[in-house]
Amino acid sequence: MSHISPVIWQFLVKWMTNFALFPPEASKIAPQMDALYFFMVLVSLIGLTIVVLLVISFSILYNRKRHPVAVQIEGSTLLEATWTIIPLGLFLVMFVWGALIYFRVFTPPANAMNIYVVGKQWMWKVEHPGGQHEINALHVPEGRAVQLTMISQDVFHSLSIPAFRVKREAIPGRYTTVWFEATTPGTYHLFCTQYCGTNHSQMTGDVVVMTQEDYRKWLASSTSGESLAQNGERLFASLSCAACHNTRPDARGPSLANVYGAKLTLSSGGAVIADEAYLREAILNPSQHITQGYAPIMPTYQGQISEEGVIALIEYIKHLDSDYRVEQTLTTTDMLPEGEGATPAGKASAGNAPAAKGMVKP
Amino acid sequence: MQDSAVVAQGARNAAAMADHAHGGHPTYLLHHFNSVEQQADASSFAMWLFLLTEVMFFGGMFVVYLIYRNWYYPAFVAGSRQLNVALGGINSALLITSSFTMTLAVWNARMRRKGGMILCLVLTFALGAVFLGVKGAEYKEKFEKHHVPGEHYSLQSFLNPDSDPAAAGTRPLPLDEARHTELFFSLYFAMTGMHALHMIIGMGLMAYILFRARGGAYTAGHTAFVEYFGMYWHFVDIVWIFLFPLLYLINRH
Amino acid sequence: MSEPREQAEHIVSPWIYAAVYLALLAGVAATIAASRMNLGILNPILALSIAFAQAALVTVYSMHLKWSTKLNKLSVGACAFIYCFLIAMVLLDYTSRAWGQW
Amino acid sequence: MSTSTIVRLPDQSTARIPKDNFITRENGLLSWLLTRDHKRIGILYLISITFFFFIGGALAGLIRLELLTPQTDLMAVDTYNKVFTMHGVIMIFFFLVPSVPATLGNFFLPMMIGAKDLALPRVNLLSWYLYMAGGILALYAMITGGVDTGWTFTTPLSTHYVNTNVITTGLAIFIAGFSSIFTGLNFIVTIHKMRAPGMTWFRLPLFVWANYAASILMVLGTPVLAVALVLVVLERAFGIGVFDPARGGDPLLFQHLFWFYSHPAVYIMILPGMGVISEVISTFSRKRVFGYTAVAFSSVAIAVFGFFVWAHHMFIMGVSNYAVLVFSLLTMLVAVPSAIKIFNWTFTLYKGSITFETPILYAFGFMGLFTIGGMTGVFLGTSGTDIHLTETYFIVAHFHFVMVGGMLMAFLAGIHFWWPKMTGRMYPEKISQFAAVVTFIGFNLTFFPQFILGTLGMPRRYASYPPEFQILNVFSTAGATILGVGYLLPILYLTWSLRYGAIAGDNPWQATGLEWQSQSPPLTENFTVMPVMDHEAYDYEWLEQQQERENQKEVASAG
Repeated sequence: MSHISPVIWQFLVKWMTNFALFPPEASKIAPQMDALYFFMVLVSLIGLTIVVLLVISFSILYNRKRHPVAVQIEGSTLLEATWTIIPLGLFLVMFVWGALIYFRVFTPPANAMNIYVVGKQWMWKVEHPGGQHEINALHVPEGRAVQLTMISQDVFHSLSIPAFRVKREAIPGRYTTVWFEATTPGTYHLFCTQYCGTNHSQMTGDVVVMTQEDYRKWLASSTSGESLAQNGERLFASLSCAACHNTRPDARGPSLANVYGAKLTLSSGGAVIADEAYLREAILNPSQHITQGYAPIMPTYQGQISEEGVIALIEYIKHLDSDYRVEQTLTTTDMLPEGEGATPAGKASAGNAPAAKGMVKP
Repeated sequence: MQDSAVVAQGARNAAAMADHAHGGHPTYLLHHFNSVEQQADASSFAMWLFLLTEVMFFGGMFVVYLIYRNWYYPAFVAGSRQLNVALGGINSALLITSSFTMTLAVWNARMRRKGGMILCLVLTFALGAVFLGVKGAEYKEKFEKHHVPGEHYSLQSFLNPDSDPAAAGTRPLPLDEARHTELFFSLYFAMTGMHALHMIIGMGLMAYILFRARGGAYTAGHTAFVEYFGMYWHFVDIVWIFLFPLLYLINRH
Repeated sequence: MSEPREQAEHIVSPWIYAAVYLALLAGVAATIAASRMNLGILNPILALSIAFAQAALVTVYSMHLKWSTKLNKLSVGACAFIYCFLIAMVLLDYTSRAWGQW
Repeated sequence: MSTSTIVRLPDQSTARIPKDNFITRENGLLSWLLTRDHKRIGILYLISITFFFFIGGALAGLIRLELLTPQTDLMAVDTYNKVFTMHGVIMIFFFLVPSVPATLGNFFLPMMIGAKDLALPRVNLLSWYLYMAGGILALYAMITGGVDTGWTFTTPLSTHYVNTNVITTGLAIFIAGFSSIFTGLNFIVTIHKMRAPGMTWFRLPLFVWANYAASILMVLGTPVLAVALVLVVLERAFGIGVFDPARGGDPLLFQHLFWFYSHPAVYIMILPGMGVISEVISTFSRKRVFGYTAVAFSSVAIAVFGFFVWAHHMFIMGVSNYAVLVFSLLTMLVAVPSAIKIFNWTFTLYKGSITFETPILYAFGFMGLFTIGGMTGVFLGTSGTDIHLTETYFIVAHFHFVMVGGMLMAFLAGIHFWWPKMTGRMYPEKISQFAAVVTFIGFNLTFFPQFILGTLGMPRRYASYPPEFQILNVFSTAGATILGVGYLLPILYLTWSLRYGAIAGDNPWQATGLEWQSQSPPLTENFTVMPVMDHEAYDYEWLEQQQERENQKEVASAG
């Protein structure tokens, strides 16, 4: 070994650093998924061993030298039934087990904190409710359920965090969600795993898991000064949404106070829960989502608001928990000429704006 | 090396093969078939299978149609209203009639009536041509009204129905719904376009059949090719039978 | 040379074709008439039923499926089955996407 | 009797290749280009498929070279994307789908059922021309700028976000699809209508059953791919917006249609390979396939269930969770027939009389690798683990285990098995056994590390990757080099054997199939006398009796 070339040695050292055969388990779901994974590895190994051992031992026992005349056997219903039913049973176990995990990964708990992710060629844009923006990075606290609400503004992307064992496509035109609860502080890979064009392989980033305290510090230090909801409020004002969506008795649109999470009856007769997906649709394709009792007069905002804008609006609507807030926006809109309203509007509502810790909807 | 048992038991067939070699079978029997029945069964089965692939081909588009029609029903209604039921109905009648004349062409071929067969085929061809002409006129109208999906697609007829006689009196669509009419027309052009392409291919084949039929090619007992072409033509008819109500007649009351 | 058996069986009276033809034309008329009535959800169902009936007539009589081999009939059935499955499975996705909140 | 080989060759000093055979019957290029003989078309396919295989293989080599280092240093990212796209397109549509059916199937399926040709010889020739037209168009697309959508043509990427030759490639696949449809259609009709007297369904060789099942998939699946591609092409060419989310279209709908074909396509690729394995294992263990009926029906079961599992490619793409449940369950069901096959093959060896010529070495390779490939498929069909493993190198490794480890091994097994019948000459045994072992080692070294890479989370279709994945990628590239040697060797020695190989005689393997009861290479009309099937498939006792009778006749005539 002493004669090993320094160049090769250098490579070996480089390769062996961080070399792993199995990814770290850094989320609550990871050990659960790995249990199933190793169960399946075990079953596969047993199956493979059986096949290989049988092939080898038959090859030895029944090769032509030792066993010159083959014994013709038609088959054996019992044996065949065995190797039909046992694999089927095992596969069904895997199916049920897998389905349980699948539903767990894609059913966020009610108290999860929400972070928005917008995928575009070729970067991940992360929007925290507190107004923190990140590109190709995602900071999350440990020990808190985090829900990612994702959308793509161009092609299919797929957000993958191998250490958390979660992955979900960000698709154009529709929100998808995934959630996780990080358990170990550290920095992990973030990949786009759905081929999305030229720089697909550069659409990577880091997921930084921090202790709750560090996370709070990080939030405070990287805020842009304006929360997502405040941003949305400004948009709400500049798009004159409040001209219809207000609390006046003659309002042409329904009041949006407390609308998030409420069950709405639509003019088409159907009922719907006003979640993020519904709110997005109602902004971009309003006439198909008219609340009962209102005329279909809302114009579409498709092409006028970016995906981030829609997210800000939704975040704003989510925080409208009283008519007072709507009024507040209304007043600011009335008070200020359009365009100039940015900073003062922000200030005006700063007092009402939810603090970072109030992000979770009770 | 042919083993003896096979030789012994194949004697019957060997005789059949010798028979074949001596021209004991009709000339249209291809060398690798043993009998006319086998050839007829095999080729008709093949034709059916081919038509089933066509079913799956158009079937794919019908799946797309089904989904979007349910998603964007108002847009599909408005889009459908832009289509001319009269022209569509006439086209249905034309195609059904051509299908009828096609069956008669096959019947004439089987009865070995060359004149009748050619007449029926010419009629079929003419009806097909008129169908395509009507279709062309409809396409032209869509083109002029900028209802062809793409950059120049115009929403005027849906946003201001009164500006367009075809839509006059209907409720104007909000912008977001009006935009989805483009999907309707995308499907309209994709489906009718693929249908028209099949008709054009069919008419090319028909021209070939007519060319050969003058020499009596199909009226001497071997009608298979005309029959299979007839099946293809009927299939094209069936596609239209579905396209007509699905595209032209959405919510017409 | 005797007339081959298969083909002899196939010759169908033109009157059957004529009857099918008239039935098909009536079908077109019925489809248009049905579309003029307001039947709600029944409108597309009725239109499709007429279309299926027409298609069945064409397949069975004009395309001679009725006089065709069992194998051909079976193949048509198999294709219809697979196609129905395609529709059913795609619809399964689309109709159940909104169930619950994901 | 107790020799280690079953090969029984005629006396080389006197043996001659029969003067009249399908190769010598007619001469000249035109006699090949206008041939309707299924055997000649099979040879045409074999040559063209080998050509496309090596193009696809060269592209694979480029991919592996690029991935040797974590940075993008061999080629630009753009080029890399084009290379892996063309690798996928060429390997799937121009090699794997037609590989066994169009070459070995074309050549041997009619002979196995005792027919003189496929039912539609002209359509068969047409399908070769369509294949070539599609292939040349795909090459043209590759040379004039390539295409970088990935072989899956995911919308809206393929419709609105790339500027490469999507239309040309789409049309190339469309045309090649027709070739596939016609081959499948021809096989189905032939198997139904052209069987020799006595050749009942349960006397068919399992190769025929497997091809029958694959043909059903080709005939009913391919048109749906065709329509999906047509809609993509129309969307690009004329701006119709069926799958455009900006206009309200649903890009997932494209994937439904695409995978409705492209998942069954996996079975189109693997089923004929399984057929080859059945033939090979039976022949070299001198035993009827264990549980013939189960193996036959498992092929059909795979074909039928194969249609109903396509959405397992879309588990994380926002399909309904309930649909995921159903598709995951059906995926589990489709895994069972494959397991049945593996175990039935294994037990075919039981109390057999096994010899170890090249074809069965490849077949053993197939069994091992397909077991791994199939089991990892269950990992991906299980909705929970699919979340972590999909879209990573795990899936790349999985389908290469099935496609390359399974299908290509089966293809090579079949080529070696039937080579004496096709050419009348034996391939050199020792070097081909060596090549089989090299292929097996090279394959495992190439693709096994990719399972680990995938588990670690390395995404597929990445031109660059985090440095800690390098060591496994280096293994993989090294393995690919060995694998490349393993594939080049057969080309060399098989070409060599065309001239210098030992004269094979009619039935060097003492196999029972009808194709072996004719001369090698066969006559244009396959059989001098129409065969009558008076025994079950894989009836080795019948074969022995035949041979004894032959010997007695020879002795009698000599005396």
